[in-house]
Amino acid sequence: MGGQIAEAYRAHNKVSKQVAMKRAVEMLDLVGIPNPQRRANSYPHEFSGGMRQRAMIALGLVNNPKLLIADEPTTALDVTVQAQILDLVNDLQKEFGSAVILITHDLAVVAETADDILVMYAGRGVEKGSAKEVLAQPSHPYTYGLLQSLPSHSEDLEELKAIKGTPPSLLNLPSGCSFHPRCEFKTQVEGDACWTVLPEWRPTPGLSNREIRCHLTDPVATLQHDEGVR
Amino acid sequence: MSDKTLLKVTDLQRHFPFREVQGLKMVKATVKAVDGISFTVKEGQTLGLVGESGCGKSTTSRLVTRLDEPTGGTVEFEGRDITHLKEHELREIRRNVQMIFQDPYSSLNPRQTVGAILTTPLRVHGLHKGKEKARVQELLALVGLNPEHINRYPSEFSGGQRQRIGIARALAVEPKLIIADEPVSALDVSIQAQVMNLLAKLRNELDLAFIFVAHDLGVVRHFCDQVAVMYLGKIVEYGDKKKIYEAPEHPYTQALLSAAPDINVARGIAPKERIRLVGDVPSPIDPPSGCRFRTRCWKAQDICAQQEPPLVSATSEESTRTFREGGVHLQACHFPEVKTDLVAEVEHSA
Amino acid sequence: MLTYILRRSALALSVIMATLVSAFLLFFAGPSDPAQAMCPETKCNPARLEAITKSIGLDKPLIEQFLTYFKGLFVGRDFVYAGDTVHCGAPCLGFSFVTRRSVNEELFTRFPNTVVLALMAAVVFVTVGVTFGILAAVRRGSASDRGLVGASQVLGSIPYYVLALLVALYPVILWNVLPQYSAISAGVGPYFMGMLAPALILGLVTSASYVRYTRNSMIETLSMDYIRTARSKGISERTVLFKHGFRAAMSPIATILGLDIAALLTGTLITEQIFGVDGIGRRGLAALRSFDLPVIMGTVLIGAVVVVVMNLVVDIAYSFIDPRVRLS
Amino acid sequence: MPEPSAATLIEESEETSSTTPPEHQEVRTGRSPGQVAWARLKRDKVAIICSAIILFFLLVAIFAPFLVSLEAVDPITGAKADPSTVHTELVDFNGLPTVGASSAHWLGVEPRLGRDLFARWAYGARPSLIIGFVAAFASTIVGVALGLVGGYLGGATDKVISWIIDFFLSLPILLLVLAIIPIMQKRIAAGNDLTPEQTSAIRFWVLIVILVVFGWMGLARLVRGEVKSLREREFVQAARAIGVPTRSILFREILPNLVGPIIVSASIAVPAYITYEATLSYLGAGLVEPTASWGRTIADAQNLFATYPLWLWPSVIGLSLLVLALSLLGDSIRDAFDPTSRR
Repeated sequence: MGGQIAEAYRAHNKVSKQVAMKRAVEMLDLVGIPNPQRRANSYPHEFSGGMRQRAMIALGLVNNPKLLIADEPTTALDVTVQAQILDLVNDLQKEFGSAVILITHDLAVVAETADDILVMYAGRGVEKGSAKEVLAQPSHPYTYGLLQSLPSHSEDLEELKAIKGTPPSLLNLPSGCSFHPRCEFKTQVEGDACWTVLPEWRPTPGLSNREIRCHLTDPVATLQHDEGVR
Repeated sequence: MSDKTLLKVTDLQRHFPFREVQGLKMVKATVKAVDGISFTVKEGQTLGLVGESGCGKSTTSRLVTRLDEPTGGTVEFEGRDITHLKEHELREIRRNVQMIFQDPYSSLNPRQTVGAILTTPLRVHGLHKGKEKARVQELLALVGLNPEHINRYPSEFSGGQRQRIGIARALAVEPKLIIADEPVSALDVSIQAQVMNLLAKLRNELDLAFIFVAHDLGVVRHFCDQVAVMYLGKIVEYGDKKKIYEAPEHPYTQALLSAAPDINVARGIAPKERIRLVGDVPSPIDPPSGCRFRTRCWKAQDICAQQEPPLVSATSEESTRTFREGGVHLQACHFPEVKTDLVAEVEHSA
Repeated sequence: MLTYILRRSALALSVIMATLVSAFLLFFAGPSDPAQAMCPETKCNPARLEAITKSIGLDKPLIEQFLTYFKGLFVGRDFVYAGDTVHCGAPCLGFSFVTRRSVNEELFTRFPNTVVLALMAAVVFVTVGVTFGILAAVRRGSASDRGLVGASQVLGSIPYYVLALLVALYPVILWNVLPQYSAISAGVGPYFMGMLAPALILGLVTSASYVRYTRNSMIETLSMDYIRTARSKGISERTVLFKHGFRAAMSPIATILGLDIAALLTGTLITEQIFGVDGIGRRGLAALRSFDLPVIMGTVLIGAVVVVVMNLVVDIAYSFIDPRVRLS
Repeated sequence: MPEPSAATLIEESEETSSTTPPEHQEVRTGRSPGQVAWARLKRDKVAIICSAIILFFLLVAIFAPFLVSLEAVDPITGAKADPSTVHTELVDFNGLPTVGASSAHWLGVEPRLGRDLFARWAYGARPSLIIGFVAAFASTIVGVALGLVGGYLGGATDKVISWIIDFFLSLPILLLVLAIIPIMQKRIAAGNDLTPEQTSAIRFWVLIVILVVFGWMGLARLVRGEVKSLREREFVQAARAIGVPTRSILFREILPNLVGPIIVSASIAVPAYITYEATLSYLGAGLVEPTASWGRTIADAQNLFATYPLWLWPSVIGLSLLVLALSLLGDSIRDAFDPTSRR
C-alpha cells in the first residue's frame, strides 16, 4: 500500500524511494491508519473496507491537490465507518484547503458535508445552489420528488411519496425535458414546452444564487403548498 | 394484527466451522455468524433486523427460511419445531414462509420467462391447477406490473420491476410470513419508495407478517413495528420501533443512529451530537470476550470484558418477563442509558 | 500456508500412486503378451516362449510382480541378466524386456533431449506469444490486432501434427532449409541447429493460444479501477502499462506457462516422432510397438510425475505471487 | 387469503409502464439469451463461411458412394472405383501407380495397392466426422453429469469427483491412449481370429470410448465451477425457499444457465476429437485398414510425399480445412454467447 502512495508522490516530486516511502507513511498516519509504518508494507486485501478507503484518501492527497474528486467514497461502507470517513474528509479538507467534489446518491451525506450542490438527472444537471438551501427548498420537481421519497423525511406517513416511473435509458432519452415523463408538475406549465423544449439554466424565480433547468415559472418550493398539485 | 405467535426463534445459532493454520499447528476455528438470538413474530407483525455488514442478519433470514441449517437453538413456526425438518417435510413451511431477496439481478433466473418464474411455485405446491396462467397474470397485476408481460425475460425489466417480480413470486404461494432481505438496498432512491409502498400496501391488504432485514435505519423506521438491532451475531437491543429510535438504551444503537447522516441538517435543524465509533467491526471468528461491543464502546469497563451482558429490560424485572410474552424493550449492556422521562411515559401508557 | 503445501503435496502423491497402480494393472494384467512379441516368429517354439516368459518374470503372480516393481521404485532392485547380477538403484523403473537394459538408463539418457526441445519451444512461444499479445491489446480493435488474433486462431486450429509433418517434410527433408536432428555426440552446434525446426514449429503453434491469453488478460487488467487510479496519479502511460498492467496481467499467464511446460515435457511425443528427436516420447512409442511394458510404464510414470510436480509448483508459486490465495 | 383490490394497483402499474416509449417496447419482445446469441451468430461472416465448409464435408461424407459412382469405369480393370478393392494391375513392380489422375480416378490411385484415391478420400471423411461428433456428444454428457453432481452436492461426492478430474488431467494422455487402445482391442477380440473388417470396427468403437474416457474432464471442471457459483445465486435460493425439488433445481434452474458454456465446449470438442483421431491414426493406434481414414492416409503417404504428393495432400487439406472450420465456428459460437471475449 505504501508503495502505491510513494509512486504517486515520486511521479510529481523528484525524491528518492526512501523519502517517498516516508511521505507515504506520514500520509497513512494522517488519515488515521494505526501503526502506519507496518501498514505501509501490507497489501490492500489485508486492509478492512474502511482502512482501504482511508488509504485511497491518503493516495489522493499525497501531492496536496487543489481539487479532490470523491466518487461514492462511502457507498460500500457501513454507517458507522461511513461517518468516520466523512469526518476524515471534512477534517482533511480544512487542513489541506483542497476543494472536494463529492459524488453520491445519498442526499443525507450531501446535507452534512457539502457547501454547494448540483443535482443531476439523466446525464444533465437540473438544479444547483447552496446545499442547505436546495435541500431545504427544492425548486426542481426531481429534487423535490427525491427528497419526498426518503423515508426519514416522511417517517410518520403511511405511504412514501414515490417518484413514479423509472429513470430513462441514456440511449433513448425522452424528448424535451428528460424528466417530463415522471414529472408531476408538468401540468403547471402552459403549452407543450416540457415535451418539446430542453430547458436551459436559468435563475430560480424568487430565490437568489439558485439555478434550475425547468419550465416551471414558480419553483416547486412555493408550489408544494398548493392543494391541487397531487 | 392478531396476537397469535407465528414464528418463535429461541437461542438460534449458526457457527461455521473451518480449519486455520497458526504457525505450525492446525487450529479448528468457528465463525459465529449467529450466536444465540431469540425473537418472536406475531401474525401480521413486522420485525426489523438492523445492523452493519457481518452482524448475522442475512444468516438469520436464511436460518428462519431453512435455507441453512442452524447449529443450535430452535425455530418454531405456528408452534411446530421446524429446526431440523428434512427438505420433503418442509413443504408446508415453504408455503407459509417466503423470502424476498436483495439483488433483483441475481434473484431471477435469466433463462426463464416471467411466466415460468411465477408458475414454478404454483406447480410445486399444486395451486390453481389448470388456471396457472390466470393466477400469474393476477399476481403481476397485484405487484403493479403489466399482466401482458408474462412472456418476457427478466433482462427486459428494470431493477425496480424485477424486484416486483421477486415479490410476486414470494406471494404466489400465499404465505403468512415474508422474510425480506434488504429488499430495496439495491434500488435507486426514487425507486425504493415505490417498492416500499408496494410492500406496505400488500402487508395491509394480505395481512402478512414480515421480517425485514435492512441496514438503512430510515427504511426500517418507516416500515417496521418492532426492531432488533444486531451486532456481531447477537441481538443487542430489541423493542418497539418508537423506543429504539427515540430512547435507545444500548450504546451501539445510539452510535448507529447518530452515525446516520441526517438530511434535516439542511433544514436548519442542528446536527445531532455525534458519537464516533473507532475502528471497524471485529472479526466474528474471534469475537471479544464478554460484551462484544466493548472494543469500540466508550463506556467499557472491566466487567464488560468478563461478563456477557444478557438481553434484559433496563428498567425492571417485570418488563423482562412481559417481553417473553410479547413485551417491549430489551437491551444487552452493563451500562444502559435509560431516559427516565420516556420510560415513565411508556409505562404510563402501557 | 504450510498446511496448504502439505495438503497439495498429499493430493499430488495420491495422484501419482493411483497412476502407478492403474498403469500397472492396465499393462501387466492386460492381455498383451510381450513374450510373444519378443519370440521371433520363425524360430518360436513353446519351450523358447516359456523361457522368455520366465526370464522377464511374467510367470510370477501379479501381486508379486507389483511388489517387486514397487520395491524397486523406493529401494532399488537387482536383476540377473546373462548370469550377471545388475543393480538398479532407486527409483528403479525396471528392466527393458527388449534391450535388456535398465529403464532408467533407457529413459534418463533421453530425457535431456526432451527437456531441451521443450525449453527451446517455451522460449519461442513465450516471446512470440507475449509480444504479439501485448501488441494486440495495446492496439485493440485495429487491423493489426484483428490480423494477429485471426492468424493465431488459424494457426492454433489446424491439427498440430499435420503442420509439424509438413515442416518436417518440406523445409527440412526436401528443401534442406533447416538442418535435420543429430545426436549431441555429433557436436553441440549441429545438435542445437537440428533442434531448431522442431522447437520453432512446436513453439509457434503453442504461441497461438498465448497471443490470445496475453491479449485478453492485458485488456481485462487495463480496464480495472486501479489502473485508472494509477493513471490519475499522473505517472507516464508507459509505467502504467508495464509496471501496473503488465505485472498483473502476467500472473495468470505465469500459471498457464508452468502447466504448459509440463504438458510439453510429456507432449513432445508427436514432435519427437516426426522430427526423429531421440527423446523419451519417441522411446515410449518404440516401446509400444514391441510391448516393452517396463519402458511404457516408465514413460507414463515420468509423464505423470512431471505434470503433478509442475502443477504443485505452480500452485505454490501462485500462492506466493498472489497473496490472496493463501487465505482460502 | 383476502385479495387486494387489483384495480387500484393496476392503475399504478399503468403509470409505471407508460414511461417507456412505445417504440422501445417493441424492440424488447421476449428474447432468451440463447436467441440473442443465435442472432449474433447469424450475422458473423466467419461463422457462415465455416458452416458452409462443414456442410460441404458433411455432404461429402453422406454422399460418398454417390460421388464415387460419378467416376468413369476404369479402362484397365473394367470396373467402377470403390474405396477398398485392391488393383495391383494399376501399379508397377516398384509399387508406383501406372495411371495418373483421370476421369476414372480423379485423384489417381494409391501406390502399392492401387486403390482409388478419390474414393478413399471421400469415404475418409466419414470416420473423422462420426468420431468427432459422437465422442463430443458422449463426453459432453459425461462431463455435464459429473460436473453437475459434484458442484451441486458438494461434500465427499465433490471431493471424489475433483480428485478423479485431477487424476485424469495429470496423466500423459496421448501415451496412455496409444498404449490402451491395442490392449482394449485384444481384450475384446479375446483371442478369436477376426477379419480385418471386424478388427477395424472394434478399433473404431474402442477409439470413441477411449476418447470419451479421457476427454470429459475439462467440461466437468467448468460445469462444476459454474454450478458451485450458481448454487449460491439468489434465484436458486429462491427456488429452494419455494420448495422446488433438487432434481428440478438442477435441470430447470441451473442447467439452462449452462447451455452457453456447454454448447461452446461441445463445439470446441468436435474438432479436438477429429484432430485426436487423426493423430492417433498417424501414430498407429487409431483406425486400421481397411477403413479409409485421412489420418492413416497421411501416415502412409508421408514416405512418398516427394514423388507422389497427390496421395498426401488431399487428406492434409481435407483434415486441416475441416478442423479449421469447426474450430473457428466454435470460436464464433463462444463470441456469440460472450461478445466481450473478442472485442
